[in-house]
Amino acid sequence: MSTLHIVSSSPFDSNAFSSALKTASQGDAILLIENGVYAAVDALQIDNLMSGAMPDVTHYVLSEDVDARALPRLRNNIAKVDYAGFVALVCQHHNSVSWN
Amino acid sequence: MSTLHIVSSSPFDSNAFSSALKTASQGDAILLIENGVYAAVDALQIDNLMSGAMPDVTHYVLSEDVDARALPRLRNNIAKVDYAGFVALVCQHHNSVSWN
Amino acid sequence: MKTLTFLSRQAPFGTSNAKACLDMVLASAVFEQRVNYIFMDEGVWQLVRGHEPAGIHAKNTMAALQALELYGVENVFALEESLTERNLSLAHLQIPVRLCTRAELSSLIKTSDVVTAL
Amino acid sequence: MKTLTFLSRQAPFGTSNAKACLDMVLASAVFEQRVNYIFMDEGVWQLVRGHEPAGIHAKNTMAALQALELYGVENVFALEESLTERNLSLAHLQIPVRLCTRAELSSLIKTSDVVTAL
Amino acid sequence: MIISVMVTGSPVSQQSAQTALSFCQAALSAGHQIYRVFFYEDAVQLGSALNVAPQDERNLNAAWSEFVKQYELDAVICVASALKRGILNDSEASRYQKPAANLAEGFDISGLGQWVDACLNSDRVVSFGA
Amino acid sequence: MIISVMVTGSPVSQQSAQTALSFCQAALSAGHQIYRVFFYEDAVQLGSALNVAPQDERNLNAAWSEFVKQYELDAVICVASALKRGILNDSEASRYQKPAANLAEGFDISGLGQWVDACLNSDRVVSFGA
Repeated sequence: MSTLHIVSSSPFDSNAFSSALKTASQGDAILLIENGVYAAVDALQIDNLMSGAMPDVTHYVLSEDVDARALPRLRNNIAKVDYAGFVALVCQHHNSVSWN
Repeated sequence: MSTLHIVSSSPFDSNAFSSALKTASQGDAILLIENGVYAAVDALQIDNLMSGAMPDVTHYVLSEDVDARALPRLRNNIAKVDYAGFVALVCQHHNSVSWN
Repeated sequence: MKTLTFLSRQAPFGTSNAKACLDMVLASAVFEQRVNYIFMDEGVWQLVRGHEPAGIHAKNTMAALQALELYGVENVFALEESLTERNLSLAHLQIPVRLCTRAELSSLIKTSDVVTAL
Repeated sequence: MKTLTFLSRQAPFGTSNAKACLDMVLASAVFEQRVNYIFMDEGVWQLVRGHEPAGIHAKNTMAALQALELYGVENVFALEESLTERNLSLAHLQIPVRLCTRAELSSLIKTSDVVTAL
Repeated sequence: MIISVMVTGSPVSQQSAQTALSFCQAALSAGHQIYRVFFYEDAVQLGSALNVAPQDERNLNAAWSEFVKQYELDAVICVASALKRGILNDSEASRYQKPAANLAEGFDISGLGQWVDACLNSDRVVSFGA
Repeated sequence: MIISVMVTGSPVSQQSAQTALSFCQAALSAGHQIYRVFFYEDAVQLGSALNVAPQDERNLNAAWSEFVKQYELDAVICVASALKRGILNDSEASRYQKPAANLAEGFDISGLGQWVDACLNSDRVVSFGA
């Protein structure tokens, strides 16, 4: 029993990522899409949010949204998936929460 | 020459208030409307934002929006205005910025 | 019977999300499903006692929230952390809710079939 | 001639604000007004080099940004503080902009007739 | 003073179009003149004549339409925003061979230049936004 | 698997309706079944047949309409959200004495119960939101 947390708003202008991060528990995954992909950048503000994160939560980012925005540098330990991977993640977890 | 900064998003879920606060300069005013009125509550997170604020900036809050939301307790030094007061503030300042 | 969980994360009046979430909760109750209705983040402002939205021409949804139990929606929670951050306590709230911790929230989500955040 | 200042505060693609702001800037330039175009907060992401939005079926507006000077929009700024917060520097940006401090932003606003934030 | 107003938020899912209406009413009450109201982005939906409000809720489209007719205000809907969102007057509907028009009474459809013109001819400009 | 999708964001001013379409296409490509797509809140504007996209931009309404027709998907527009936003089929238009209907082909207008039903009959439900 695990949950896929889908985050679609930027952590620089919304509490969606922060709230997802605090709610995700062991075995869950977080997928960053749309403006949510800005939570994948390597920046101090994101580090600060990440410091309170659960360890056993895997982070993914939607590659189409990363490419669109040409993110300069992703933080470590974040996996890229395409839409097919997005569908696979939805199927691998028994439910999902969309944090907008 | 002074500016009216109109903030309509909650400081708990948007950088609008924080950005307005950092941008407002001496003689400017900040008016909180819609969900922006949550920046008028007496809470630690708002105190932290306010600590970096310019001194000579007056803060107002739209009373219709405060009443709608029944804000429990407003922080000090914030004046209530109604829509007529909103119009007066627009006229008293030579321009306005809407932070959404 | 399935467990449908709703996370109401937005403040009332400024946007229509709060009302949209309430309508979904009521629709789910009509289908006699197990419903969890959780107020968190900005959503906890919906619970504050004394809304008077006539001046902004909005509808007061407090009566509907108070009638949740009549509709069979008994599991109504507020995330304690969200209340604390906003300097709110149970005494400020108009409807009876159970406080939940972040860990309890995670567990409510885990044991749900469908989770909708609005 | 009036001074019209635009604060572009939102990221590209996720919402239409960035494009809506650009369209207003171009319309103002057609009227031969003095225009300030300031990228700040999430808006600085619009300037990052190498957007490839085909995969999300969005339009690349970089060509329009690069043509600003041809339209007579010469005062294009990025708020330095917003770049720094996002770990961005001038080297990441595709179009030439002047960096401005918060105090310079305040002063640009003060000396404008109309300010539009989108 | 001469005031112009821009509205950008969705009239159904955001509060801004109601706030803008209350502001305009207060401005007229205080003796000011409204040069133009410009509806941009999602706010163009205010111009739909097809909307039906629930009986116990405010019909903001109707309230705006009545307000601009009563005071004979210049209420302009941005054509680019309107076309994308399916808000059409008769001439746009026929130009794009659409089966119907849906623009409410009191509103005109025109370009962004109308907003720039409002900026040039007003003492104050206020945006109510998304 | 049997998947249902809810879309709540405005198709013009937010990315979510495009993300949802790409997700649904990928789900079908992977051999999954889509039980229902439910359009709620601002997403009901996807059902407008009157929208006109700029020539150099994607017409997302048309893309969704073609997609649901091609795969004969059950695409439901929430009636309460639609009425408020002026999206009407013929029967709603005549019931509320409106001069025109504007619902695009491929979409049905129905109640929130259709979404609850989708939750009960799907293995997975994903929301694409405002």
